[in-house]
Amino acid sequence: MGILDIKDATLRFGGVVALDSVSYEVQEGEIFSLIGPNGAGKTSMLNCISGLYKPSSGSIHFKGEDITRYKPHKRASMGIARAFQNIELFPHLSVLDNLMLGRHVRMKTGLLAGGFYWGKAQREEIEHRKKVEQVIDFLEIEDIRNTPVGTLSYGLQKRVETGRALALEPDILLLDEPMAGMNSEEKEDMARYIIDIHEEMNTTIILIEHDMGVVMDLSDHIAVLDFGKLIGYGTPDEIQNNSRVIEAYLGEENAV
Amino acid sequence: MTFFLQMLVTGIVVGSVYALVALGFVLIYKSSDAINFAQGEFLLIGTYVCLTLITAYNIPFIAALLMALMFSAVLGFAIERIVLRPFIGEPVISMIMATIGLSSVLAGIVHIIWGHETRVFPRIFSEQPVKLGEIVIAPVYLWSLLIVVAMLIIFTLFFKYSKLGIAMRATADDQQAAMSMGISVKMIFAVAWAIAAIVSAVGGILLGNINGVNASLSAIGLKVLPVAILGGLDSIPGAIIGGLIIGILESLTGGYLDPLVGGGLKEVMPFVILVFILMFKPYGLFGKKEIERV
Amino acid sequence: GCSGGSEEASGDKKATVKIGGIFDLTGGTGDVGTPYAEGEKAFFESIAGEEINGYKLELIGDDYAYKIPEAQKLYQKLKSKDKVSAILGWGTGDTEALRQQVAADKLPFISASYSENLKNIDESPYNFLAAASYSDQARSVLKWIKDNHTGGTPTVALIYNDTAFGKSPIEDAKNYAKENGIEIVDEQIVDLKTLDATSQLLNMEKKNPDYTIINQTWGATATILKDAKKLGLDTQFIGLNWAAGEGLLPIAGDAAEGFIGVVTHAFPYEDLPGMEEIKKFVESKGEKLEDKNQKFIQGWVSAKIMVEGLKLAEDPTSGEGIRAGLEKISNLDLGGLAAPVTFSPDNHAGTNQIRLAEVKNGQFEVFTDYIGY
Amino acid sequence: MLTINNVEVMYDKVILVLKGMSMVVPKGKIVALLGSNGAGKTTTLKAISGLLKSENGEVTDGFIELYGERIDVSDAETIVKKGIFQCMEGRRVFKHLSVEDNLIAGAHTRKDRKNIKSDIQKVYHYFPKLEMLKHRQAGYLSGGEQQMLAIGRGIMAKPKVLLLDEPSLGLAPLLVKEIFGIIKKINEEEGTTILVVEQNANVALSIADYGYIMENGRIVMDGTVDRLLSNQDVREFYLGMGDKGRKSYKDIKSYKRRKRWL
Amino acid sequence: MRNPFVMDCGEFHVNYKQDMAIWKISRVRMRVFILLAIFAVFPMFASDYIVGLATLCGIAAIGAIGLNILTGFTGQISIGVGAFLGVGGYTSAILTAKLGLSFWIAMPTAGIVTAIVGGLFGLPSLRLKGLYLAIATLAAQVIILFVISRWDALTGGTAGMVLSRPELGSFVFYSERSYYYLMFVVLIITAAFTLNLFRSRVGRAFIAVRDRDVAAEVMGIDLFKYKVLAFIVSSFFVGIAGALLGHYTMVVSPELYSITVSIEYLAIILVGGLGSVFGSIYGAVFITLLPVVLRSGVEMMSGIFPDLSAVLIGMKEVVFGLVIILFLIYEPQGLAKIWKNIKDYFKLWPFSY
Ligand SMILES: Nc1ncnc2c1ncn2[C@@H]1O[C@H](COP(=O)(O)OP(=O)(O)OP(=O)(O)O)[C@@H](O)[C@H]1O
Ligand SMILES: Nc1ncnc2c1ncn2[C@@H]1O[C@H](COP(=O)(O)OP(=O)(O)OP(=O)(O)O)[C@@H](O)[C@H]1O
Ligand SMILES: [Mg+2]
Ligand SMILES: [Mg+2]
Repeated sequence: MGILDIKDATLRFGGVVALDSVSYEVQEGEIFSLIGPNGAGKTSMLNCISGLYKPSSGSIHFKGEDITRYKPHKRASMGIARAFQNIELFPHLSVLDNLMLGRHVRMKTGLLAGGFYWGKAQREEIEHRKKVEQVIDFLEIEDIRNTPVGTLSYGLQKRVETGRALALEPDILLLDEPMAGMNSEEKEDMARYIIDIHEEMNTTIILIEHDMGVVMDLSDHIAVLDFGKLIGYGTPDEIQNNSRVIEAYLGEENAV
Repeated sequence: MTFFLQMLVTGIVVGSVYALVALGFVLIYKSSDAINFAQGEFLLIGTYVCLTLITAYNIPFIAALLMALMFSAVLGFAIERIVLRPFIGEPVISMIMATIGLSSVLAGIVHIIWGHETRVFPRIFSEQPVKLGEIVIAPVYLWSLLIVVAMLIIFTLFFKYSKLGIAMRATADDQQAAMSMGISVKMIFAVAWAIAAIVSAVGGILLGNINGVNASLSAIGLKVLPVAILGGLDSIPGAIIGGLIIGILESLTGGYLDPLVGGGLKEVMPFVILVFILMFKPYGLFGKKEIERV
Repeated sequence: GCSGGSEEASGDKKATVKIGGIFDLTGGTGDVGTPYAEGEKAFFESIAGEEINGYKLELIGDDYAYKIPEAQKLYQKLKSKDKVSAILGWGTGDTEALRQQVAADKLPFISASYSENLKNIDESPYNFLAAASYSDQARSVLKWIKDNHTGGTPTVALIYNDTAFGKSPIEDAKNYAKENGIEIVDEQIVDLKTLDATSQLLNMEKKNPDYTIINQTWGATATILKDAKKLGLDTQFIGLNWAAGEGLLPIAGDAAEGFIGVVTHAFPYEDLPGMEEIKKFVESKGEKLEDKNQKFIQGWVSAKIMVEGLKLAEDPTSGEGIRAGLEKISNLDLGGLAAPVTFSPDNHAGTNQIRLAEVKNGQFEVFTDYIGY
Repeated sequence: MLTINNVEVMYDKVILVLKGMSMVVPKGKIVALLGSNGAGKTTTLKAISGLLKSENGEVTDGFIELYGERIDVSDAETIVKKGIFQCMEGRRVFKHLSVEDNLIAGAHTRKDRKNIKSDIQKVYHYFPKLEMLKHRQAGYLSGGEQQMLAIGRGIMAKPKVLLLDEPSLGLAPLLVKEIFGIIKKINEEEGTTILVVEQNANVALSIADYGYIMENGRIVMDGTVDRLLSNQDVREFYLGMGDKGRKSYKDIKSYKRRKRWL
Repeated sequence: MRNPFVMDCGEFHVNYKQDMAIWKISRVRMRVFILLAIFAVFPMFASDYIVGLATLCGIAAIGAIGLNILTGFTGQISIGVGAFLGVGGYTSAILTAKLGLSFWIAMPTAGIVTAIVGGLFGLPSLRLKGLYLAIATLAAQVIILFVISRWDALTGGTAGMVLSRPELGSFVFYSERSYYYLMFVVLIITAAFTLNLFRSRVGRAFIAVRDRDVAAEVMGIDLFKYKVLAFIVSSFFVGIAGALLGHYTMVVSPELYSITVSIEYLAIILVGGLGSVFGSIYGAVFITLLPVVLRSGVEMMSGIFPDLSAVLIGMKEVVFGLVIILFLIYEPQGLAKIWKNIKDYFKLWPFSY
């Protein structure tokens, strides 16, 4: 059994069927990609995993536990982290504070301890600050550490957002188009980070991306959605040769 | 039964006055996502102008009414130009606060010009109550019901189909994006405030006929806020149905519950029910949901 | 030269006693607060040239917009900065809020609130009531009802608002009624800013009271009278002093006909000996007495009573002195402007006397002499 | 026709972002503007369309001209009326309006109101998906669907100059090609001048006539598409091609050649 | 030795503790201490009147910090502060006057009771947001006042209750000066607590909830818990302010806690700066003193133009409103931002660009 197990997930909004009885498993430690045309239900899938949407039917198991009805914050504390397609940072906070927030579930200081800021609370802050600085180094965003993220350019915000998810030290990392709005050099950087995270921390990664080069190169497995239905699942090679996938999504020439 | 019907009808007609005032809130919210705390003062100024035209210049009511409405429109425009323009693109909360400041400025001006004694409209609506079977209604309330229904139709059509109406909704949604469509946010604000001022003046003039005019009339502004919220801050039908509901609730509470607890619940009950309803409909009865898509 | 000048100046200051004023000009009760404050100011202006008990008097007052925190700040200022020796106040809420401080700071305080609470000398040793308390007004009205009612036990309903002011006389009125064989059949609460009192009136109608006593201000009173007329209610409305007054008439229109009001102070159009000095002063300012109203007279009289206390004081510069002076006032004749006033060390309620007036042809006509209970 | 001359832009009166930016967009052509994250591309577009002011930014030096007329002093709505329309970064659809009302709002400044109906049909023809969604509130659309709508609004405006900020963002590969096809078509059929900011340099250069590359607030390279395509740096950093064609992302070294313009 | 002619050209922090301190530079720390010292000794030299005003400012500042925690930092607008002040004031009044407890027990208890009541009225934040939530707090205002004025047996109804000044041993905080110091200590604790709170985990979570609640939830922040917690913490301080105010004015009555008070507190934090502890203090001083200053202005003017006094009183309102509007136009982020700009200017001066 995989670390994440989706069974018959169906999601409806009024008449719209965003997910139509989708089932698949994600294995621990793999890079798993979700692809499909616009409006296929990829983001909705991530929303179901991170708890923002509740599937109308079907179930989601994480590390063997049924999390279908859990609230998002509960899932985060179990080790599911997420970066969003449309940037969802805290615009008035600095990069540093955004990342510190990523560590929320790993910290303990409560209201009173925080307010009086006595020994333990202070030590905890410092200890986690160190962790966050590592992420900052890793993503090479040292120079914008204290800038409010709201004023950063699109691409930099995307990077900070990935960093925030990383700071949580998750078991499974959900990335929704992390490379949108980047040029190929920046994409290479991002790809390198993703590989590093994956290798160094053995984090399971679910990736949504429209750049087929990235997807095919990085993924261990790929699932393809179209109109909410799973129309393909397999290794990159298998997907590239799947005629349904080619027709619905890749187009002839992207199929190498 | 007659008692119940009388309570119901009283609620409906009083509610229609609330609805009219609440409409002012909705119009401004619809174009700028802000709440106008100066609504009560708008109402007051429009009313005073109309009154002054009638009493000091002996202008017939209808003419005075039209002139007062025109004045209100100009006032709305002027306020946009002088006070609100710098708030375009600023957080909504600053604009809300500015309207609190504005209410103080307008109240001061009213005080300087009209002083503080209660003034009375010359009889415009007949005093003779209208009788529906055993139920009696004061004519001024019937008028307000009529006006409210007319406004409901006009504004619903306006926002749904007219170019300006769509542009107003777009502006409330995202000011910067609206600008990038070539929508003049300034113009939208000016028009919205002018219309809101006009609607308030109509409400004020009706109210002035009920209880006379003095500075404390402006308190109706805050009193009616729950009405706007209940209906959904950006919904025209919401304001009207909200007004009627709160009117009826007040009246029925006054009729049936107050005698049990020794009075006073009439003013509180609408709030209790309001919160209760909001728990099920967090954006009021017809308000637009905040869209959270990630 | 120089030093002499400054000594003179400080000497001058010593010769002035300052009285503080807490007015509502722009707040919720500004419509009646403004003429009341004008009356007080006018009285002080009329004696500006005179020396009272060896001192010049000065009224220093300001608007507090009927906001209690503002009243508190204003009081602090009057006390600490202007160093006033006594205060003319206004509303029930603020007067009660200040009474402890007033007591601690030993500043005599006459306000336009006639709340029964203030009569308690132990709790409010420095508050003085210049007219009948709301409770006394209600008692006097009830007594009048008892004396004039024909046929059976009179039944009475009470209408008031849910504020300190509105509820002030209610308990006392009920007790008095019980003791005197009057039946209180109903009570209704009507908000000060109400637009409609139909529900309360219909409920009241079920009890069919002979009389209805209203403790409200003009706006709410007018609403009640108009709705009652609309519904065809058959009860005699009697309003306490803030419900009665000229301001009610234009708002209530025809509905006011037959309404009876408690009058604590005279109307300017009454021909009374006490009216002369007011007329003289007003005309000296190029204004007309007809343009003034009853609240103006009320303010004037309150100020006059305060000054009377100063006259009788041994030490008119200190609050304690003025209090002692006020307590010497005995049967002060106000020339018919108000009931004669008497204070003593164990009684700070100047009178319990009122008159009643009925609205006839759009004017209040006084139809009783000063009556009490 | 659209000239940007030595423009400096400052945010909040302290943050200098454009440092002497110059470029020319000739009439009826497609110009591509490339550059890395934070280079100032979006800022450049906002400076042209007058949207800077609502973000506390201002043009502090230099000027921007349309047909020889200065526009850097006008406000946003006047600039739109003059015929410059920007499709903003991050879609910025009106969330609470229906798809169709969004399109109508896009046509706000147009005088020929009677053609609006047929233009809406044209947009639906380009993006059949939108027609299926036309009564839906735009806020609920998926990222890519919103992107189509944003571009659709640009079409509705019928501007003389269309500024596109990353039109391919979040679109599926098939659609990216389609969109650029549509851009080309608008350019050819309506004669619309187009300035497109794009990260996907491959497709952008495939339809553009001329390209600019900016770094750190100024232009560091420009030229015809052929010239840019043959430049080794451009090939490596923007087109993702090593000496021997495309390399795999898996093989990227931790230490690699970094670009250093200037 | 350091060369006295070389200025620091930047701030260098060699460890995280330094970098995370509230006032990072020793010079700034010095300045804060000097300011504190000034405020500690100034009552010795000022008149009772001024000290009294300062006390009112300080109490308003405590309440405003409380409100700012809820509205400025957590983004939940409240129009119910007035009533929560009332809950604090009444709790303390009942505990001291009816149960004979000491002020030193009553004041914190007032905070706790208000926190509980605040938490209860914060429950709708589970579903409500923005202005809709604001109306729920307005409902709190109306309902609480209704209960207070109806529960005669406990609260004395509309007549209100009388309180006494606190005592410590045989010392009574009767003088303006002594009460000022009492307020001062509470204010410092409140401010320090809040400053600390917002540089640690819980405070950051509050801000995250304000900025983007969906993202906050996905980062593991329990929205409901933190929203209600914000109501609780905020109401605690408001309750403390209410108790302090009650014992200062020595009276509580429903009329003291009307909706105008709620709006005034909103004005304080908006003028002062949303999400700023110092802003709350500046704002409280500003909004408390503005009417006082305007009043003396009017007094002066009416000495010169006695006939204009009616106009001048109207002018007072006009100016009050205008000042607020101009403030917002000139600096929508409030006094705190203005102060920061001044500091930035001097930090960079003479190289301001
Ligand atoms: N909250 C919602 N309410 C209504 N419809 C929704 C909602 N969320 C998603 N949808 C619809 O569900 C479908 C799938 O959307 P989703 O965002 O999952 O697509 P996607 O695969 O991520 O597309 P893209 O690549 O464009 O981001 C879309 O048609 C969208 O309009
Ligand atoms: N409103 C703002 N306030 C302050 N600084 C800003 C603002 N907007 C942008 N900046 C800064 O200006 C610089 C350029 O931003 P811009 O958005 O123009 O970059 P871009 O080239 O579009 O990048 P991307 O490809 O990531 O979208 C960035 O460093 C950014 O931090
Ligand atoms: Mg998506
Ligand atoms: Mg950009």
